[in-house]
Amino acid sequence: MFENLWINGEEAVAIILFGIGFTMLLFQRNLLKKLIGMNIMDTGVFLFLASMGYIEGRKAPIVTNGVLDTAAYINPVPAGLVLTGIVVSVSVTAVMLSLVIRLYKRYHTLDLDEIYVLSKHQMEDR
Amino acid sequence: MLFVVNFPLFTIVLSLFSGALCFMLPGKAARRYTMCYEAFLTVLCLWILQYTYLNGAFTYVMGEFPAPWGNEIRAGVLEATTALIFMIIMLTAVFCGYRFIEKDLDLSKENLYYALLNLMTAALLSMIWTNDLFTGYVFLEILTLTSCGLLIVREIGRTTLAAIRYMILNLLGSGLFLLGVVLLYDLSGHLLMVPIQKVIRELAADPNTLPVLTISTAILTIGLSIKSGLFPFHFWMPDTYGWATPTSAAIMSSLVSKAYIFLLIKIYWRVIGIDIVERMPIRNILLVLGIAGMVIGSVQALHADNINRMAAFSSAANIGYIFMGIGIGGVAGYTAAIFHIFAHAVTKAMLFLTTPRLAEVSGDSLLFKELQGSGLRDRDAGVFFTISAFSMIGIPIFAGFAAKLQFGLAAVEDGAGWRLILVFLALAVSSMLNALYFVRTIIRIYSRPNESTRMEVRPHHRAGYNVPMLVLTVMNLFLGLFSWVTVDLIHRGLMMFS
Amino acid sequence: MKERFFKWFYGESDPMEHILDCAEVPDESREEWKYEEHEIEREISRRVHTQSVIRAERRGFYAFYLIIAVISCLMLIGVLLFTVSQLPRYGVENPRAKEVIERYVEKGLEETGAVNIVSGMILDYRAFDTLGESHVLFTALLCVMILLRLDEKNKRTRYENYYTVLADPYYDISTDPIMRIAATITLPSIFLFGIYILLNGQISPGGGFSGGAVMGAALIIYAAAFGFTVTDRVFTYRMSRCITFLSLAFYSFAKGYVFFTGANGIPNGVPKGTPGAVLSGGLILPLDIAVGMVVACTMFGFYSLFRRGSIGGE
Amino acid sequence: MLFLIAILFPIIAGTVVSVVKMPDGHTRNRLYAAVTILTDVLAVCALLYGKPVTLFKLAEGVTISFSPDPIGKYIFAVVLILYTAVVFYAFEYMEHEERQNVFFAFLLISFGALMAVCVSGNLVTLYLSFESLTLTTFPLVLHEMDRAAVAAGLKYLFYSVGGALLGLFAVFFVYSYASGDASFTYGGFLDSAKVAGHEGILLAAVFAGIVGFGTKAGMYPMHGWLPTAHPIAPAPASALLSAIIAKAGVVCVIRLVYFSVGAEFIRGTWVQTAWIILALLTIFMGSMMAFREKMLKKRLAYSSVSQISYIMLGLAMLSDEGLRGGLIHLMSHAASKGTLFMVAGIFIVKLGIRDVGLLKGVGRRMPVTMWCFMIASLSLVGIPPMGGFLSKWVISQAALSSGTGIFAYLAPAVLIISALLTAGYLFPVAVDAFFPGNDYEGPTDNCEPSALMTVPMICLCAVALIAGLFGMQLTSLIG
Repeated sequence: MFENLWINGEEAVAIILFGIGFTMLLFQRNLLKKLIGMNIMDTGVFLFLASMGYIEGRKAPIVTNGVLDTAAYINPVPAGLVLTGIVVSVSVTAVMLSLVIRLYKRYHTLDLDEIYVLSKHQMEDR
Repeated sequence: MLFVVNFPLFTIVLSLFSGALCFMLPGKAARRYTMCYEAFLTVLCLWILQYTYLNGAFTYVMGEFPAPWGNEIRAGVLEATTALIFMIIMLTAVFCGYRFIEKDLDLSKENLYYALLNLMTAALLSMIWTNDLFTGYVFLEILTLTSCGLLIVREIGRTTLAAIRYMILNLLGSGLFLLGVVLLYDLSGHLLMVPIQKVIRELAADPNTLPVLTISTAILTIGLSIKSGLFPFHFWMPDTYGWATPTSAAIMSSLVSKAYIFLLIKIYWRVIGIDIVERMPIRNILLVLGIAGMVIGSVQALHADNINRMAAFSSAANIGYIFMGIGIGGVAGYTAAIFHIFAHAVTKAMLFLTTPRLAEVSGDSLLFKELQGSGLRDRDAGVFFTISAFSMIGIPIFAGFAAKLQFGLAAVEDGAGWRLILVFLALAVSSMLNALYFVRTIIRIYSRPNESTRMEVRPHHRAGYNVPMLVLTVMNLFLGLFSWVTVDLIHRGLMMFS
Repeated sequence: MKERFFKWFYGESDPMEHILDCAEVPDESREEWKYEEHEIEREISRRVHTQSVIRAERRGFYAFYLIIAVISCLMLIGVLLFTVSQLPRYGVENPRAKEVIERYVEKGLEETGAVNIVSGMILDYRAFDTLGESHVLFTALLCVMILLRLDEKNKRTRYENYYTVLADPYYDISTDPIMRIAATITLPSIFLFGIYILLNGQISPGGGFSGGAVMGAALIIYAAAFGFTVTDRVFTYRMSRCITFLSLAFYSFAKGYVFFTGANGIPNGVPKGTPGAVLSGGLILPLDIAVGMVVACTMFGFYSLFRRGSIGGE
Repeated sequence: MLFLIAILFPIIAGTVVSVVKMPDGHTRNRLYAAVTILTDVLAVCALLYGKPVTLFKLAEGVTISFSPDPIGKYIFAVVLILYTAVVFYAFEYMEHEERQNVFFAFLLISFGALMAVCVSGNLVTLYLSFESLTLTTFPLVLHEMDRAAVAAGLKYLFYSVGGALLGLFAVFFVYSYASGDASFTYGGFLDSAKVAGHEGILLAAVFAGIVGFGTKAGMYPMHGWLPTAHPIAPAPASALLSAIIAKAGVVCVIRLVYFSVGAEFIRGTWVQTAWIILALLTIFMGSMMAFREKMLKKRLAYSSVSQISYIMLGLAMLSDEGLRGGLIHLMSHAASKGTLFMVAGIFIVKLGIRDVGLLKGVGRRMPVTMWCFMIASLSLVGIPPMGGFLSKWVISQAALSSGTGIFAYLAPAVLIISALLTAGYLFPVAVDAFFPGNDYEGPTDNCEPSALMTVPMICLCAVALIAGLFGMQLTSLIG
């Protein structure tokens, strides 16, 4: 059942990264750690994509001295997807960071549950 | 090829451009522009609907490269109907809610809100039109970010907190969705929907790859159901909808979460293939989770002490309804689910746009005990709230009832068995609970307050509020009374899907 | 139990009663909590109290939570590993993907005029995704501006002014000689490098996003070294707004035009240029430049919003 | 079409009158009276010349249609009499109450809804009008608007909606096995080809329907709302509730059993047995509770629980005889129980008396009222020539000839026992009222209410008498 796991080792590593990030994002109470977890998760997916596109003994998909043969280059599609994915991840990170800044400015802590309890005490928020 | 087929492209590109434009304009101008633009979009969507109804669905190549090389978008009756209803709701939400936006947001930032609104329109539309999984992912991220932006415009701690929890859950969802897309790409080597389905037909045939296929589908499903707030993941809803500014609350609860579900349905029908999905265990799990969501959401709504939180929990319950429809399966089940998407979108937008008015005449408090008699102080809002509440309860002639009828018919069509009993029990229980908490609220807002809590009635400019509300009411009644029209549209659309 | 049953049986009361009780609207009276200058200590003590409350009340919950966490994570990873082991083999070409790749690789050069196949792919074949991608960044910029730009409202909010979290919003290290000299030496080359990446997107690795990121980094270093007061003279809010707007508008309309003509089979008179030269790849170069502009502005905007809550001088 | 007008008129007119500005309450009340009379006129015309009408289709195969058949017309007539009487009675009763306007408006609206229930032509229409009846009578229970009233109202709503949804379950099933357009036909419209193989689940659905619609009729195990809601509601409302609105449940059961699935389908199955058992249980326990209860209105409410189940018992015999007995009892019980609640209301407004014990010597102070009470209780107990006697007689006949084994003999026995109990909890009241004994020195002043209150009661007593004398002829018209 798992016999191919070693052959697909690189993808397996990427998946484990993804799982680690997922868990951090889900279960860390500290906001910054959650954020890091999210980045790890995305990185896992990107690594997965990259290793998916890689083909033994081929070059990056940039036409060099006019060779126009599929057998010469690796699969360009995952590379494109990774590019898009990176941009998305950067934007999301920026937004999350600014949210964290706001919350820290207001509640002076990064512990999500603490913030939650504190936020219940405030008149303005009714 | 008629000129109409270019309209889907225009709706998307123009929305993106208007986003950038509102970034330049000053606040008021941005608002006026957005209103006119949304109205224009509505007309375009109506046109597309009319065309697709007569000539059937069409795919539109983005650029000169056809599938499987270039991007594609696709418009069928179902897409057009959804787009039309979404646009109308967006328009009414902006019309009814902009006073509250002015109140909640600093003048120098008002244009940013409308820029975000336009970007969200683009994202919604492209998620509806898209014929390409990865495009779906990109615009899904835009939708997530924009909804976060719409949520935080009200700069109080609760919304920031709600926003961060919302973002966290949504990022989990997006991550899983991306992973699912990547897995599907690895399996099939394609990103466009139709070619993927071709390959998946072969894959599903041999028993070795079927489990992998199931897992990929499950991952996509989990991702999208987290984002749309299916039962175990519904806890972000009350804070998110409860504290946002009315327009955002209305748009997010009635459009955003529905758009995710629409994408899920589209993936089931056009990527995986509905017959293959029905063979997977996913269907039953969705049914059970949906029913659990219906019941638990309603119970939590019963315990809420704040009208917006109650409405938010009832949205959680209604998401449960929709997933129950998907779980029932078959054409009838999906028809019921999509019909409920429309019915609930119309109703819940109305609900979230009336509650702030009631709060306004009750000292800006949403607590039930402050709302005593607010329906008497602000007659219009009271009446519209009552209408939407009736529709939520599922009282005949309103949309909610027609939706429940559809669920019942779908369940019966699905055939006698445990699913049927379960569905009917769930319908009965959740309808009773709905009736309890909404009727309770209606009694509360119409019973006279004791002298101490009597508030003065503030003047409103009525027409600007009542006309869009009337539009929503008419849509509600149309869905309720002439449901077969909509059902027929949905049916045609689903047939065009496969 | 027994008499409750008989009460129900006789119709005096019934098991549903408690639902009706909670159908009576619950009204919790929440205590108010106003910030006053002299109450900051109280706030701190309250926070300590809160932590103890959380620990006391939720200990069992957290134990449960952690167990569920670990189990679900392990299950997820396990399932995914199983999936991976079933996927096509690593390092071997996936026959199913061949059809698409062939077109990209063999026709890519003549159809897009880009030597860099990836650029050709994301900016010509799958340009719609990239259009969305650039707007994701723009959306993020809008969100961050809504959150962090200082305006009358959130200057007024009582809650955020007691401790200024940023030690000094206008903190300026321009007095630091090492920084300034290093910056003066490196900045031109960084800028140049950024521009190089930007312009060679279609013939070598790179392109709009990476080039823009490098230029944004250069701007950030500039601001860090010489202070915002200097950057505000050259790089104002209005300017960054105009750049962003113009680039995005150009992007949308160029792409919209190409989509429109392509879908309707009208030839779009965009010269492909000679492959390998800088002026090649049709629309790829201008689009790269536009994206680069947006990215540079956005990156710098993030930085200065985080630092001082405003983009450029206002 | 006429039926449609007769149904819509009170709804629209009631809404309009309640919304329009009025100089004072009296003109408004006069208008309400006028609306009621006009509605009667329209309804009578409808009864004479009404034709079936189909409104529109809800979904494919699901239409809204009204098709009056003899049974529908019969119940329709009873509804007319009851409502007219109660509306006029209510004017004086409500004088000192707040929010008369809302009360009368909803009274008229529920009038329309109830008429719709009687003449609806297929199950879905029936269900819809049933639901709307619940929702429009809900404010009547809620009238006082204090905590107890709200709790009772929500309880009523909870039970009724729940029951109606159980009913909806049955409706969907019957629809999925229906043949043709599924409009009511005596003997059922099931498509035997479709049913073949699914009898079990269909029987379960029918049972669910009986229990669900039985909720309105206060049948065990869903009887809980009756004793709570009736005492809370103002007297006219409770008179309507137990006299005629509870009968809506009976109508639904008749339509479901006799006109949709057909009596043959469930004759001799477990459903019939369970139904009979429930009905007998309800009859017995209801009278027991009434016997124990001291508060007059609550005692009457319990008595309604048991009396309405007489009808259920008659229906459960699944024979034409049983149906006929049930219909006669429907009429006589409606009349007599309406009278009794009106009398209780008079005690409350005139004397402020709610408890049975305090009624000593009232007979001298308000003879007419007490005589009405007497006659009505005679009818309830079942003394010839009142309606109650005839109906019980017919029901017992049906039971004996129904061939349901032990129940054929158990049913009459239970009927007799419950009749004795009924006598036990109604006659002492009257006796005390008329013959307080020689050592009675309470007030003896005459505080008879005005004709506006007494005349309706007298009319209803007359109706009860008519039910007794001409019940057979009336029901034989139905055929």
